[in-house]
Amino acid sequence: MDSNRRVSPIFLQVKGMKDIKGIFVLASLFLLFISAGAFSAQEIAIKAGTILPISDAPVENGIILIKDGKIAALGPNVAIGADARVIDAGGKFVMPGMIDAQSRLFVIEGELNDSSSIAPELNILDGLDPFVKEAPEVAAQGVTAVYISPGSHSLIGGSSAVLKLNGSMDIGEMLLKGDIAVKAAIGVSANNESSSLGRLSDYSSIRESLLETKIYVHNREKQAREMAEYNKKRAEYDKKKKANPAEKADKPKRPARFRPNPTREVLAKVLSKEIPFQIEAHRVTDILNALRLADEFGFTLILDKCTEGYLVAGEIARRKVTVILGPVSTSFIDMPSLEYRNHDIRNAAILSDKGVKLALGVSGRDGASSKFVALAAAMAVASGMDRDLALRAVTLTPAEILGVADRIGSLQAGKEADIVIISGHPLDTLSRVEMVLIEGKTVFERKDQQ
Amino acid sequence: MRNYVILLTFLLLVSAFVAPGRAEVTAVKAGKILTISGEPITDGVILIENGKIVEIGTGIEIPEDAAVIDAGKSVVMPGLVDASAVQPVRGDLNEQSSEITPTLRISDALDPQSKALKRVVQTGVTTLFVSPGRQNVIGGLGVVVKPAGKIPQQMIVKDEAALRIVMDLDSTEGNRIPWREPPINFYYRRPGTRMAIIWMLRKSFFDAQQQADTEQIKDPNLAVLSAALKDEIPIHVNARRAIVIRAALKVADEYGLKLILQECTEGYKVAGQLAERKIPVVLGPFYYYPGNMGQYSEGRKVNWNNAGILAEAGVKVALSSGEQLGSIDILTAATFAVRHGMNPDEALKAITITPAEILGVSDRVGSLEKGKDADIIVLSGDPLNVTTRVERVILNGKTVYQQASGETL
Amino acid sequence: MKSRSRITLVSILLIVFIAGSMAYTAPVRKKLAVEAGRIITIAGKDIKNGVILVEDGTIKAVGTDVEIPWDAFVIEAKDKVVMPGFVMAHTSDGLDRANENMPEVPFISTFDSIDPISTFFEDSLRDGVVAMLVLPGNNTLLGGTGTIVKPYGRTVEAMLVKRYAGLKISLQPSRNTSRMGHMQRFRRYVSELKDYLEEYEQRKAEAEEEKKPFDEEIDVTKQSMVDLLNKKLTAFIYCDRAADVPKAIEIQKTHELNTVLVLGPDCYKAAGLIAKSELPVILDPQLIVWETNEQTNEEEMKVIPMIFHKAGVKFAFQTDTSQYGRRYLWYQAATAVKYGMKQEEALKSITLYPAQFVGVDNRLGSIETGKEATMIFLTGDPLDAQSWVDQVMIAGEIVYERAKDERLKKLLEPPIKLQEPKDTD
Amino acid sequence: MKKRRFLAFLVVLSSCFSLASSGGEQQVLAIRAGKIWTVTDGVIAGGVIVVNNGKIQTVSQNAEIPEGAKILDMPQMNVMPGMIDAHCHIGLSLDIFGEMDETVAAVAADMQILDAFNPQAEDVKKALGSGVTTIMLAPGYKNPVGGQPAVVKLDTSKADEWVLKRTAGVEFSLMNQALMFDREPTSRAGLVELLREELNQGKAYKAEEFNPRRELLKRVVDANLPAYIWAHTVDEIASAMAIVDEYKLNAVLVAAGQGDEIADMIAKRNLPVIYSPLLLSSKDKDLKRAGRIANSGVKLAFASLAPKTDLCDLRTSAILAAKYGLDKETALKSLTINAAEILGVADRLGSISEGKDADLVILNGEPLQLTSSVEMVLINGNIVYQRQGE
Repeated sequence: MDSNRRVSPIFLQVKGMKDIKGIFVLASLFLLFISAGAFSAQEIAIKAGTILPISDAPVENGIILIKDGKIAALGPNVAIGADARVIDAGGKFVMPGMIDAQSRLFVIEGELNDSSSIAPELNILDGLDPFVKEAPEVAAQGVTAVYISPGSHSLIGGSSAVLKLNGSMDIGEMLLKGDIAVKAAIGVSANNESSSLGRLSDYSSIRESLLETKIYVHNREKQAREMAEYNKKRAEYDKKKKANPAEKADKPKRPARFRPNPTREVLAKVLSKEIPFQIEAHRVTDILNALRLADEFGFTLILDKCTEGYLVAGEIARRKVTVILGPVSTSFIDMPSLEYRNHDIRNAAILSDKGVKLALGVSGRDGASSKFVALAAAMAVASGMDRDLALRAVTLTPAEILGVADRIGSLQAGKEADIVIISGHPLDTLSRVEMVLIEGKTVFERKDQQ
Repeated sequence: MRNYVILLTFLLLVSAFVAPGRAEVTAVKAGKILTISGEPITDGVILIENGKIVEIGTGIEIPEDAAVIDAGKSVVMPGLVDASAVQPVRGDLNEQSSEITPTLRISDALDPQSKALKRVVQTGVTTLFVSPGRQNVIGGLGVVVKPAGKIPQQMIVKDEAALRIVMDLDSTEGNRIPWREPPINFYYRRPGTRMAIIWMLRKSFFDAQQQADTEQIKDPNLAVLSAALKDEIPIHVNARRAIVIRAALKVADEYGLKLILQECTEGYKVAGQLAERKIPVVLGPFYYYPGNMGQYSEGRKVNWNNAGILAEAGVKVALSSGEQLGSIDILTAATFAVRHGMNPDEALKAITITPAEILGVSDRVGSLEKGKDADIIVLSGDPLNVTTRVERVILNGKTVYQQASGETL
Repeated sequence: MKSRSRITLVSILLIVFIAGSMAYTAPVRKKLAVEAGRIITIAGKDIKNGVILVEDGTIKAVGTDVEIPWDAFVIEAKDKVVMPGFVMAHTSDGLDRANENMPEVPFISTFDSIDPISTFFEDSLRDGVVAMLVLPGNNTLLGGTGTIVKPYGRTVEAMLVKRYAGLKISLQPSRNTSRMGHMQRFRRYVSELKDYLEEYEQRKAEAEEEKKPFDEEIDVTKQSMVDLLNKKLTAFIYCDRAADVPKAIEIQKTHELNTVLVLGPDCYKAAGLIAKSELPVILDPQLIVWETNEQTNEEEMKVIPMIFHKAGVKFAFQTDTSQYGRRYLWYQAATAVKYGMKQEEALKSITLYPAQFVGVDNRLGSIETGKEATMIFLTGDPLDAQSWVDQVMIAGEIVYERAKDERLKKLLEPPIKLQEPKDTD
Repeated sequence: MKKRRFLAFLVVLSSCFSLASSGGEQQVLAIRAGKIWTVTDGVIAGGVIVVNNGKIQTVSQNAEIPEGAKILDMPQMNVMPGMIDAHCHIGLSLDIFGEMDETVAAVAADMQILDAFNPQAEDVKKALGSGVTTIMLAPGYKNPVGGQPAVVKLDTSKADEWVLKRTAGVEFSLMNQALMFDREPTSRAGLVELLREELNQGKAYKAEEFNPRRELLKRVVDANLPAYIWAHTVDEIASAMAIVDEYKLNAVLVAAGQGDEIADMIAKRNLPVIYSPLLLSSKDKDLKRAGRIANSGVKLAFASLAPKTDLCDLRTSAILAAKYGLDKETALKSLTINAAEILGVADRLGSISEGKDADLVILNGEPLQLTSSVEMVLINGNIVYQRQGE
């Protein structure tokens, strides 16, 4: 497993290298080799006791066939190629890799936000450190993807991304999808002091910048029209000139050049529903404000944290707004904290009972706590959430909310082979993760210490 | 490879801790052995039993059950002694609530897990003198430790090894004179000038003397001080500038104290006096222009050959890291002392036996002799060469660090 | 303060003195012949008992079988080691202040701030450095352009080797901003610059079209960045931690800049990436970092030059004054050798490589026919702590002699024996 | 599963009515449950617990149910002894920046935490729902000598008898958090020195001179009052052990995060450890520590330090510890009997066995299954919490 961790980065470095010391290549290739199954080219077949595809009903004694990193087939009787590498997980559970929808992995301490309060043009990918050590530990708990969004100290913090924990040390290699959503926060106070006035100003300044964006878009289109106009005229003019240079024709005036504004460009995408707007809101007032904004501007809203959501579950459900809920328990954050004053462990249960589509995140103190995803789901179940929904809330639902469900989140033919093999049911905290594959590559394999 | 190395070192470290009682014999063979106390030995052998040196010399037959460490052509010398080492302590190094805290034992605060210790041992240091910080006039009692052990009790070589006194202006750091405001916290009642520093010093020793004349002492602080007056506890005085050194000598005369001077940036100016009074010095880190060096800005008049000049004049000189943990180890410090004119043998003594003598632990460490602790370092070559590296560190007969090939990657 | 002024005073006197003494001891001669015990050419093999023939400050011939013209002035160095002087590829010393407060000031130049009588230059000369690229510090996004000087001369003009060399970019976010914002700031600046150029070209085109004279110059505040984009300047990109390296490489790729990476101590983690990018590197003065091993909880020594050496990266060393070893380039090289680097390679990374990185390798960095006669005379092996720089020759002119170094005497010899005041009380 | 819970709910409801009608006092109650986790002698499948007058009369596979006994029949359910939180700060009605330490003076030995406790506080009611029936109410770690912790039951309805121990010991802290920049002590060495001074004074205390604080410390030095010592890192624990050795204290280590590094020495001095919540740390290395400590023979109990972590997560700590190497039985004990023994209330609490208080927790799954939720809590045989079905 160690070799595994170290290998993939070396491998990635070697790939592109022109002039490289032969030994270096050999060594790393050798390491690669011993970390078996690192070649996605080979066909892999997993024989499982129970397959939890999440998308459909569980399959007993099924087989999952993996071809070049994708799931080729899944079911009780699948033909296995002769040369296929067979992983026997008889009696074990097999499920899709889990997703932490509120991760702080790779985040550089104190750099989740910039000093400016409205900064949608920022990109979380610029603020990450791929060289942190925690990632393998998290992957070893069956978490194969993390969703990282900017912090809550700016009103509009920037755009977020989903990374895969494939052991690489190159953000580019890890990136599953960038620009997932634009992160905003209402009524979250940096230093635990909060006033209704503060909330009001938060709300109104976000609203203001959205309005300005509308104006900006309008101007941009106007200018585009003028430019088209000008080009047409100019073409005619040139034609005339060519026809007979002598003729007197007044040259059309070039309209003022339009300076694109990155800040507005991003928000424009939000208004045109290209990118969802992820608003972190804890208290009822803030949640309602967020909903009101969504009503007014019609962007796709993702409610983040949603601590007091259970008090307005109906409102949220009625609008079909998706929720990334967390932390499930206040133990994950430093209490006592003002936003979490009315935190209730039954939040997830109540919301999901009301039919709200929600994903569970850990939102722990540090990067490593992303490993507690399954734990969070179990806690939700203990407080009354439906088992299947809870499991879905850490796999398929986040994938759907974040718009990556076509690639990850469930075990279906055609999806990427991010697969976890567990000794028992994933919601049983005492069951151990045996093996984790990402796109068919083994990123973790348990060696028994006992 | 690396994992393997890690594993190796780990095992070695484990082995360093388990079962110190059993009498297994270890033999160290080396091309050259610098005993420091005597002449260098070529192709010699050191026999170790129960963490002590039982035999050293040439032509010693090695018992067949002995574990043999063959250093090949490498150079072997005693583990280095840092007489003013970085403190393996978390948090404040001084008890700020008072400027006179003689009873403060830094040994109470030692952190066996300290990264500093684990690093410093890899630079060949096997004995450290750890003392309270610089921010009290009388800081408290220092301790001599070895960088091995799971709890402080296992590390300590000699507790209450010296009383720390700071006459440099560091002991006024962070102090404020209450000005148009009520003195709300205790940073208001500490000295702000060197006058005050020296006055406090005088006063506390005076009180101690008074007490000592009378019956047995109640106040534990005064107890420590009067012990110092009776030379039961040596006194380390921080003094950089010549004027401060002279002031220290004055106070010493008044109370008949035996001093050990620390840092002594301008010691070369008073070399004669120091030699005359047989006052040993522990030189601090060496800077080009302390003028730019923040808290070391005292004693701007540096002389790169400070150590050499003092040694020349007959002063007992020890070279130390000055309570710092840099990439510069004291072996390199000695190398540069030689570059600037110190005699090579003196320089080697100044990081081994001399500090051991100053700290009063020369019966156990500081040189390779029969009966002394088996603190041995194996070097890739001449110790006074900057391209020489520490290959292996043996502490109490156990290898605690080994520089394996390819470890650097 | 007081001391500094005193130091400066001394150094003025000193420089005047040296210069004065030069004036009659070693006038710039047309023909010189250096008879050296050992010549470390860097370019090729070392030469025992060789001769270096110098004419008009350039090397005419190097070798054992060079016959000395009758009219050449012979410098006896049979007991010395002669090698090309050291080159500092990156330093911010010798300036009054290294950083401007504004984040984007590519238009300022260290040329206006270099202080010829700063002791830094005097020390550098004493330590065998013959040229250094002085760049702004690491705390400014677009810090300004650099200047290559030799540490000898009474005015900046006299010291000058190359005036407009290198532009400093720092990826270390300034206080209370984040890396996200920092990168965004950079991108925005460049995109605005490109807009500006586009419009500029447009105006130019229109002017030509209408046969009007077009005399608009490019905005001076943008000039240096423009030069950077058309490869007239080299970008010295500072990476504070490993996470910045990928971004530096991204910048280099997207804008196709001539780039030298200036690394912080943490960047060794990205050695692989850097090797892949094949960019030249200037290492942090701190060559050894400690890392706690997660499994064993032990401290592991990471020797940065070895890591890069093994990854196949070409690098140069730099110095700082925080610790007394580190401030010598030769000591930095020695540290690398200490942990297993070949001496030849180590010496290259304080002579030839830095010269290449800053673009003066046509003149400096090795002892070859045709190069400038800039060399140092050592009393022993360059990586031996006990050997000193005895003489420094810059362009055929002896500019430093240890025997005449008053400051060094002051620093090494005991004070004049005056009667130590005896306490009288 | 939903159905099962609903059924249980009905049963519970009916039974409560009956209980309520007869006031619950002087009442024999019989609980027939699927699994009874007695902790001290194994698991009884399909057994019966007979509770008489708040005490457990019999517990066995087939005890005959006395006449007129009210019967709680829940074949699906698991019964375990009420859990004991060995260190928490609930009921102190902390505001956002609330402190549980009186940090003006370094030594606050004579302060009794119980004086600050509000039995009607919201979080006390909440706590019951998590299956915790007894807590040690403790001051924090910001004072070298912190005050007197208390052991209380959470059934605070009746004014008397819920306080088991008003002065359960004295809290000491050797953590760096006990250092302050403008209050003595500011340094670790000073901290240890200060404790020595205090204990010496205690030692020297004579009965005739009246001084409650020093009298208290005397009791500590005489080892008839336990000392609860906060120590997290190795050096802190080391100084704690030094003090314990020096004064032969009857001590308990609180937090002891890095205790595993020197677990053997802790075991040698048989110091029990009240371990801090596992959810406070997220690195595998740290999560393994609790298991290592227990496996080297140290008696372990868990604390929630609520409101630092949610009281519900007392069980989570045990389960996580089990996941990372603590064996299941010990994990369960650490929630119940071990804690009771450490707090010195094992004669009444900590297991389901004859004669002990009928403090019972009824779950819809196994105790070490995080997904199983608390359906009902009894204290002294009275139902003090039951879960609402939906």
